[in-house]
Amino acid sequence: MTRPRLERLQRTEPAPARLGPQPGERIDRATELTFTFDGKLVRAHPGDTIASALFAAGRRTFSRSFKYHRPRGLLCCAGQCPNCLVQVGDAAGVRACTEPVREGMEVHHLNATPSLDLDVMRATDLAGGPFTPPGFYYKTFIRPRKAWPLYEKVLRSVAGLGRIGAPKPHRESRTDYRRRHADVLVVGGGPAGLVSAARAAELGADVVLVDEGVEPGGHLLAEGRHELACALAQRARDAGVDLLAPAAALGNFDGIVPVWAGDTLHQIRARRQVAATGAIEQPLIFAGNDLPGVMLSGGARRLAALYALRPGEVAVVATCDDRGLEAALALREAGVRVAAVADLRPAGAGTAALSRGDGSSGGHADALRAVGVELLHETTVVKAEGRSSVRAAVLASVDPSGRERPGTRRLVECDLLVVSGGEVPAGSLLLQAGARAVYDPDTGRFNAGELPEGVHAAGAVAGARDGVEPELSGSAAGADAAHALGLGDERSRGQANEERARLARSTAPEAAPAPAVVGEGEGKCFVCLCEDVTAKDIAYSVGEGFDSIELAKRYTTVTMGPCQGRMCQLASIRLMARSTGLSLDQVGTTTARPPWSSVPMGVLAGRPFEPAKRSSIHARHRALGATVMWAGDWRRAYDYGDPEGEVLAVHERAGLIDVSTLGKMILQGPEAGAFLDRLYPNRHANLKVGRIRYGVLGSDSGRIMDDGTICRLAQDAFYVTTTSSGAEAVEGWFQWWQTEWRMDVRITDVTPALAAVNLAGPRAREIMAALTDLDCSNEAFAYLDGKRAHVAGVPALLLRIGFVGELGYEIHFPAAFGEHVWDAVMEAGAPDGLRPFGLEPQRVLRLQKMHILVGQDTDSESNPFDAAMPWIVKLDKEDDFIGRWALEQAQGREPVGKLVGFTMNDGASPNEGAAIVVDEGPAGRVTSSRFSRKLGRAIGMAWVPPSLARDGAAIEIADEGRRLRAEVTTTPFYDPDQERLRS
Amino acid sequence: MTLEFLSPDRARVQMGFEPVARSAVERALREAGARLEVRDGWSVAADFGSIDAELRACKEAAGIAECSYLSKLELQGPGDALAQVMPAGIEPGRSLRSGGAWWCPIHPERLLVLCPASATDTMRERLERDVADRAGTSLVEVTTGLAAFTVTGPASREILARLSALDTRPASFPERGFAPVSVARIPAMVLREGGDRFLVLFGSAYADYVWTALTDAGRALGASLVGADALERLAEADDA
Amino acid sequence: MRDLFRKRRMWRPRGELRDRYDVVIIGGGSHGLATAYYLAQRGITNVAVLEKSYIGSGAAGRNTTILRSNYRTPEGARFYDASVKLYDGLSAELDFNVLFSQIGHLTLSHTDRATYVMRERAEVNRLLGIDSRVIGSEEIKRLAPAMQVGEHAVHPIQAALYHPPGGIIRHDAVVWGFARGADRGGVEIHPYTEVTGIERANGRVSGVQTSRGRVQAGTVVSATAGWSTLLAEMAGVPLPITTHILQAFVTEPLKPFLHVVIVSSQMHVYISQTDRGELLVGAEIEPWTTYRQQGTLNFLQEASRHTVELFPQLEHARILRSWAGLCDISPDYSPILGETEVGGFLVSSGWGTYGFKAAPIVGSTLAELVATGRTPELIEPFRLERFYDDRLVSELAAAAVSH
Amino acid sequence: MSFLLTCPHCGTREVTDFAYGGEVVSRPVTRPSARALNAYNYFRANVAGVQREWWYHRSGCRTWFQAERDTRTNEVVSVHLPSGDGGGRGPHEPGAAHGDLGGATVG
Ligand SMILES: Cc1cc2nc3c(=O)[nH]c(=O)nc-3n(C[C@H](O)[C@H](O)[C@H](O)COP(=O)(O)OP(=O)(O)OC[C@H]3O[C@@H](n4cnc5c(N)ncnc54)[C@H](O)[C@@H]3O)c2cc1C
Ligand SMILES: NC(=O)c1ccc[n+]([C@@H]2O[C@H](COP(=O)([O-])OP(=O)(O)OC[C@H]3O[C@@H](n4cnc5c(N)ncnc54)[C@H](O)[C@@H]3O)[C@@H](O)[C@H]2O)c1
Ligand SMILES: Cc1cc2nc3c(=O)[nH]c(=O)nc-3n(C[C@H](O)[C@H](O)[C@H](O)COP(=O)(O)O)c2cc1C
Ligand SMILES: [Zn+2]
Repeated sequence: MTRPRLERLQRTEPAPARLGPQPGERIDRATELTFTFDGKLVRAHPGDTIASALFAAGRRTFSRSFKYHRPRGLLCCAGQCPNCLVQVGDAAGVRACTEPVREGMEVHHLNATPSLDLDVMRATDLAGGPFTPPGFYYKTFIRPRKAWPLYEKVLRSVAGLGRIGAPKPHRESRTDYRRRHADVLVVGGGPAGLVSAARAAELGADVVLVDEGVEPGGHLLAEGRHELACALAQRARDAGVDLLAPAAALGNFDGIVPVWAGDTLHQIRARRQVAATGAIEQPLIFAGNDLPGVMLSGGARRLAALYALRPGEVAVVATCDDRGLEAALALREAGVRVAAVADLRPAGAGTAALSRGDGSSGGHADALRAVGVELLHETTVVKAEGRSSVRAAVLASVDPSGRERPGTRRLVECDLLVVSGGEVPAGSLLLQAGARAVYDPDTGRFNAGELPEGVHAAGAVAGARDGVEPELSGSAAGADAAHALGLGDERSRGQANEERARLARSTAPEAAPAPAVVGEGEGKCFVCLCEDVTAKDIAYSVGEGFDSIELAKRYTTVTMGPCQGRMCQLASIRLMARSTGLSLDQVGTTTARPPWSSVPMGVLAGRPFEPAKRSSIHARHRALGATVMWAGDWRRAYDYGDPEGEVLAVHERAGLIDVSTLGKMILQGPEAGAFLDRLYPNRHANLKVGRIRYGVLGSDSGRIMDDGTICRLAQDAFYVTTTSSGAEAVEGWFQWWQTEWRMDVRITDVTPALAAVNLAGPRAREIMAALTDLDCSNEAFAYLDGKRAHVAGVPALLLRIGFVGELGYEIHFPAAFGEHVWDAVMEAGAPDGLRPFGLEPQRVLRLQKMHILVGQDTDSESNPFDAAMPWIVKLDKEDDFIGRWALEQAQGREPVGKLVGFTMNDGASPNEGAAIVVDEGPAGRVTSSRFSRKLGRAIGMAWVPPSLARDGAAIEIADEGRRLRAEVTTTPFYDPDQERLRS
Repeated sequence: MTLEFLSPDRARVQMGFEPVARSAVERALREAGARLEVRDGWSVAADFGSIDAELRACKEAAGIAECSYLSKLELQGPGDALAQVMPAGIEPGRSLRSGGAWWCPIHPERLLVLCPASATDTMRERLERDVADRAGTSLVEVTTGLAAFTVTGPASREILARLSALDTRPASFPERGFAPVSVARIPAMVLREGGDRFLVLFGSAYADYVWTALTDAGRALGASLVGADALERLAEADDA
Repeated sequence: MRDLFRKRRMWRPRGELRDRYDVVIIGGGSHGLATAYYLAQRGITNVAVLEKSYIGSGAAGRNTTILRSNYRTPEGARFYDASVKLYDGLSAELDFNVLFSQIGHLTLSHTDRATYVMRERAEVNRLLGIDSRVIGSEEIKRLAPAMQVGEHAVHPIQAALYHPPGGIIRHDAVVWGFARGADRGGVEIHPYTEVTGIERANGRVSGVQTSRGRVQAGTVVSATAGWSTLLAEMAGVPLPITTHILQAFVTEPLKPFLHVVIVSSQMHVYISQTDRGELLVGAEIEPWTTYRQQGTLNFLQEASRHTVELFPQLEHARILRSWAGLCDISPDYSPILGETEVGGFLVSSGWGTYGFKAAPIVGSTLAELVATGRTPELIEPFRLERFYDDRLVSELAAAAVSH
Repeated sequence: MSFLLTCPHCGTREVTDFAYGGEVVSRPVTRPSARALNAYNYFRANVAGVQREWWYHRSGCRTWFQAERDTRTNEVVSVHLPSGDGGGRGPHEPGAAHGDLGGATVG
C-alpha cells in the first residue's frame, strides 16, 4: 500500500461571513462571548451556536467521518445530521449547530488525529475504498486464532467518537424528573403545533407544547417569517398553553412522553397527543455529496436568517421541489451569487401561483428568472468537485427514472452546493405510538398510517405542505383533540370539518422523487453520513445475500449512527429497491425506537437517591462506630469493631442487638389460627395464649420461603415475625391467600411501627429487673413465653426466644422510643458489662445453635426435610395446608442433598460458598462457616450428599484451591439440650 | 388491651424513666434549627425561629413540616360494618374531616383514621367499642408505623411532581382527596388536606430517605421548613 | 486474500418449499441455525429452517452478546463451558470472524449474601476446570479503572467474580456464520415463512402447516425461544415457560475505556463496550408476561441511574437507541432441551436472558440427538420431564446473575 | 413507566406501582397425582392473547385483584376484584410479589 499523501488544506481567507442585521436573527451583536476550539480562542455573540461562531470565524470543516475520516461541513444546521458533533468539556456528541455558545466553553473536535484539518487517518479513505467493503472485518483476521485479539486492540484504539471524562465519585449536573399530567400534549412548535395548541386551549383544554428548538416557530424561523412565528407563539401563550422550549420529546411509552429540557426530564402523560413534528429535508446522493460546502436548503437558510451568516460566495442549487427555488431566492437576498438552479422537475414546474402572501404573483421559477438566475429543468448535480470543500458542481440532465442523459454534463464553479431531496415526515413518535409506516406512491415516501386511539397528527408530519396548510391542519387537529375530551361545541366541530375540507382540496406540490443515486462511477456517493456507507455498499450487501432492509441495515450499519436514519432511511430504502428490483413498499422500513434524539444518560438518571429503610435506633449504631451495610432494603450494623468480643459478651455477660428490621404482622379474628394452620406446615391454631412457636413458611411446591416466630397475644390475635428481606413478600403472600379463602381474619403489617432489640446473655435477667416491674424469673416468664409489660416506661411485648442460644428477651415496642429504650437498656446493662453486638456476631451465635438463615443455608429448592427440619412438618394435620401434597411427595423421593453441621478437623475456617467434593466433583456447598472462639473450633453448615449426612462422616471441602477436611455433626454445637435457653 | 405495645401514648414515667416519642428525622430537624418541644408525649418541632416567616414562606413558596406525631388508627372489616363506624359521606378516593380527625378510606374494608395526639385516647376507646360489638372488624394502631410530612404552599404541587406520578391538578385531586400511590419510589398515601396542603404518609422506616428526597426537591423550588405552630395556624385558616 | 473482497452470496436466495424434509427446524435464530449447521456437518441435509421473519430477527438480534460459563450448577457450568469453547473456535470453523472479544467478565457483589453465592459459583467452576475466581477491589480497579469501586457509592462494591474466558461477540455475525455454513452444507433456509400448525399422527409429528403451504417432516425441532409455548401448544406439548421482555440500550460510540464486561445483580444492570465504541447496557426482565417487543421508560431511567452510579462520568454519554426482545423464562432458569412426549418433536427452550451463549452447543447436541436418537449426556439434565419429576436444576439461587 | 393499570379501589396508576402475580391457575381441589401437582406448580398457558392474571397494588392499597390483559399489546381489557371462587394459587412467579427469594433475582 503506497504511503498515504498527507493532504494540506489551502487556507484561503474567505470573505467575512457575517451579514448585516437580519430581521429574525438570534444573535446579540452588541455583546461578545469567547470560547476555545481545540485550544484556540473564538469570538461569538450571545445567540450564536458553536457552529455559527466557528463558521463566522472561517471554519468550514467541523468533523471527520467515522470510517474514512473525510472532512465534513455543516449540512442541516438543525441538529439532525452527524456532521458537526463536537466534544464540550467532558460531554461528547454535542451538536455544534444547535448548542448555544456559553462564555469559556472548551470545545474540541472529535475523531481526527492530530487535528481536524490534518487527519492522518484519512489514509483509510484513499486506500480503504476497495479493501474495506461492508462487513470486511467478518472476513479478516480469522486465522491464526490469536491474530484477531491483536488486531482487535488496533480496532478499539481508533474506534469511537467522543471521550468520557476522568473517573469521579459523583455526577456534576443535578438532573431531576418532573411529572406533568395534561389534557393535550402537542409535540412540535412549528406553525402546525402552535395553532393546534392554541386551538385546543381556546376550547378549554389544559395544553402543554414542547419544541426542541431554542424558540418555537419551526421552519418559519428558517424562512425568516419571524413575525408569524412570534404571533402564533403569543396566541398559544395567551390561550394558556404551557410552552416548553428547548424541550425534545424522546419517545412514546404507552402514553407517557419523556421530554428532555436541560437538566429536567418532564414525564408527560396527556389524554390526547398531537404530533406536529414537521418534516426532515433529505440530502441528494451523488459523487462527493459529503464535501464541506454541500448544504441542505434549510441549513443554508438557517445560517443566513438566524445567525446572519453568508453560507457561501457562489451557490449552485439542486432541488426536486420548490424548496430549492425558495432557498435560491432567499440566498440571493443574503448576498450569495446563485450561479444556477438545477430542478429535477420538468419545465413548467415551480410556476404555480403561490399564496405567499408577500404580494408577488407567479411561482418561484418565475421569480428566479425575473432576477436572471439560470434555472435548468430535469437537471440535478451528479458530482461535487473539490479536495476538502466544494470547488464546483457537475450538473447533468436526468430522465424521469433518474438515469443521467449522456453528454448533458456542465461544470459550474461554486463554493456552496445547496441541495434539497424532498422531505420525510418526522413520524418516529407516531410509529412508536403504534402507527404503521405506509408507503405513499404520490410523494415517494413513508407516512404514519392509521393513528392509534388518542393520537393526532398535524402539519408537515401529516402531509400538510406550504402556505397556510400547516396552520389549517394544526387548527383542525387541536379542535379534534379538544372535542375528543368532550370540549367545544357544534360551531367548533363545524369549523374543524371545514378546515379539513379545505385541506383535502389543496393540490399536492409538484415534486420529482430524487433518483436513488447519480454519478456513481465518479467517486463515493454517501447514503449514510454517520457510518460512511456508500450507495455501492448497499448494492454490495444485497449482492452478498443481505437482501432485506433489516439484514442490509445490520450488515452495512446504514441508519445505525447518531442521526438514526433522519438523513438516510428513505435513501437506503430507495437503494435497496434499486438493487433488489422490489418496490419501495415491498422493501419496507426498519423499526422506530426511542430515544428519538440521543439524550445524555444523566438526564434519564434523575436524582441519585436509593430507597433505604433504617431502624429508629440507627443513629446510635453510627455513633457507636458500627460498620453499616445493606441487608436487603435495610441499612444494618454488621459489628461495632470487635465481633469476637461481642460474641463472648453474649456468652459470658450480656449483649444487645437491634432486630427492628424483622418483618412483623398482626393477625386478628376468630379464624386467625386456622388461617396460619393453612399456611404453615406445623400447627398454630392450638398455640396457647402467651406462648410462641417457630414456623417455616412453604410454597405449594414444598420449598422453604421464609421463617419466623408466631406468638398468640389473645384468643383472636397473633403476632407473626418474618425474616427482614422476606417481610414484604410474606405480607403479599398472606394477603393473596386471604383474598382466595376470605376467612374471618384481618392482616396488618406493623414492621416499621415496632422497634425491637434482643437482650441476650446470662446477665439479661438482672438487667431486665432494672427496666421493668414484670417478674422475669424463669418460673414466671419461661422460654417461648410472650408477655406484655412496660420496659423503661414504654409499653412493650417481650418474647423469650433464643435465636442466639443464650437466655434472652426480645423487646418489641413503638418505634418512636427506639433510642430511649436502647439507651435505657445500655445504661442498665453497663454494670453487667452489656455490649452492643451486630449481625456478624449474631451469625456466629446462631450458627453455634445450628439455627438456619433462610436464603443462606437454604435456597429456592430446599424443603424442610432436606434442610434438617423434618419436625416442622406435621403431615398428620387434619386440614390441607399450602405445600402439603408436595411435601408428601418429597418424603417418598430420594433427596439430592441434606443440610448438616460440620466441624473442621483443624482450625482453618472455609469460606461460605466453598464446595463439598466427592470423586473430584462438586457434590454440595458450605452455606455457613465461622470460627467459634467459644467452642475453640471452626464450625459450619453445608449441603452434602445424603450418604454423608450422618454424624462422624468425613467430608472434603474445596476452598480457593485448598482442600480442607471436616466431620459431619447433626446436633447443635452449643448447648444442644437448650439448658441455657431454658434457664 | 391486647395491642398496647403499639400505642406510644401508653408510655408513662416509670422506674425513673421519662420516655418521649421522637420522629426518625428529629436530628435533621434540630440541625435545621428547629425549636423542639414535648407535646402530648411527642418531641415536636414547634417552629424554626419565626412563625410569621414560616407562614409567609407557606404563602409565597412552600413549607415542609414533619408531622409523624399524628395518631393513626387502622380499622379493618366488612364494608357495611365499617360504614356504620365511620361518619357518613366517605366515598372512594375522598377522605372526611369529622370530629377533629381525618377519616381516610384506603379501600372499602380498610379505613385509616388520623387525629391529633391529644385526641388519641378518646378516639381509640370509641373505635375499640365500635369494633368490639361488630363481628369481623378489628382495630390496630399504626401511629409509629407511618411517618408523615406536610407539603404546603403554591409550589407544593411542583415539589410533589418531582417525587410522584400522582396527578395533583385540582380537577383530578379534589379537596379531601386521598390517594394511595408511590412517592419517591416507595409505597405511600397522599391526603390533600385543603387548598395546596398535602399530607404524605409512608412506612416510617423510610423517613430518613424520604426526608432527604423531599427536602432536596423542596430546596430546589424555594421551600423552607415550618413548625407545628405555623401548621396549626394554616389548618385553622382552612377550617374557618 | 483474493477471495476476501470479491462479492459472493452468503446463502442461496430463498427457494420453493419442498413437500417433505427429514428435519424441519422452526426458528431462524442462533439455536435453529446452529442446529441446521451441525446437522449438515453430520451429512443430514434434507433439512429446512422455517423463520417467520428475517433470520436473527428474534432475541439473537437483540441480545447484549455476553458469553460466559461461570454458572452455579455443575450441569449448567459444564454445558455453557462446552459452548464457550465451541465459540472460541467458531470463526475458524465457519471461516467467518464472529468477533469474539474474550475480554473477561466481572460480576459485582455489593452484599455479603451476593459474595457467598459468587464463591459457590467460583468453587463449582474451579472443580470443573472453568477459570473463575472471587477478586477484591484492587484487582477490580485494575480491570475496570474507569469504574467507581470506592466506599462512597450508594452500593459499594465488596467483591467480584472474575471470569477471564467470558466476553462479548458480534451477535449478527454468529447468525450469519451459521446460516452460511448450513446453506453451503445443503440446508434450505426459508425466511418470511411462518409455521401456523404442527401435524401429528399416532403420537409422532408428521409435518407442519406454514404461511407458504404444508410440509411433511420426520422430525420437527422448535428453536423459537420467546415464542416456544405457542409452537409447543401446536404440538400438544405443555411447557413450564412464561415470556417476558428484556430491554437494552446502546450509546453513541465513545473512545473505548471499558475492556471487561460488568454485571451487577443488586443494581440490576450490565454494561459492556463493543469494538465500535458503543456502550451496551441491559437490565432485568419485566415482571409481567408479554409478546410485545416494546420497551419502557422505567427501564431507561433505572438502567441509566445504576450505570451512572458505577460510572458517574457517563452522565454525559448519550443514549442512541433502545429496544426489547422476548425471553422464555423457565421456573429454574435452566434450559429445556431435547425430546418431548410427542415423538419426533424436539424443543430448545427455557433460554431466559442467557441463551445466546448456548447456541453452538445446542446446535451440536440437538444434531447428535437427531442423528443418533440418543440424548447426549451433557444435556440430559435439561430434559422437559424434570419438571414432572420436580427435579429442578436451579440457577435461580445464583442470586447475582442475570446473564 | 409503561402501560397503566387501574386498581379497582384506587383508580389508574403506573404499572410500576403494582406487583404482577402471574396468570390465574386453578389449584387442585383434592390431592393431585405427582404429575398433576407439578403441572399446577410449574406449567403455564403463557397465551399470546387475553390472559386472566393477578395483580397486587403493592405501592397503594395492598389489595389483590385480577385483570384481563392482551399480552400481544398490553391493552388491559378489564380489572375486577376476585369473586373469591377459590381454586387459584399463590403468586409464585418469577419477579412476582415474591420479590427477591433470599436475594435471588431473575436470571
Ligand atoms: C435484550 C436481551 C439481552 C440478552 N442478552 C443476552 C446475553 O448477554 N447473553 C446471552 O447469552 N443471552 C442473552 N439474551 C438471551 C438470548 O438472546 C436468547 O436466549 C437466545 O437468543 C434465544 O435463542 P435464539 O437466538 O435461537 O432465539 P430467537 O433469536 O428468538 O429465535 C427464535 C426465532 O423463532 C422465530 N419464530 C417464532 N415463532 C415462529 C413461527 N411460528 N414460525 C417460524 N418462526 C418462528 C422468531 O422469529 C425468531 O427468529 C438476551 C436477550 C434479550 C432480549
Ligand atoms: N423550508 C423547508 O425546508 C421546510 C421543510 C418542511 C416544512 N417547512 C415549513 O414548515 C411548516 C410545516 O409546519 P410544521 O409545524 O408541520 O413543521 P415545522 O418543521 O415547522 O415544525 C416542527 C417543529 O417540531 C419540533 N420538533 C420536531 N420533533 C420534535 C421532538 N421530538 N420533540 C420536540 N420538538 C420537536 C421542531 O423543533 C420544529 O420546531 C410549513 O410552513 C412548511 O413550509 C419548511
Ligand atoms: C449488540 C447490539 C448492538 C447494537 N448497536 C446498535 C447501534 O450501534 N446503532 C443502532 O442504531 N442500533 C444498534 N442496535 C439495535 C438494533 O438497531 C435494533 O434496534 C435491534 O436489533 C432490535 O431490532 P428492532 O429495533 O428492529 O426491533 C444494536 C443491537 C444489538 C443487539
Ligand atoms: Zn389500590
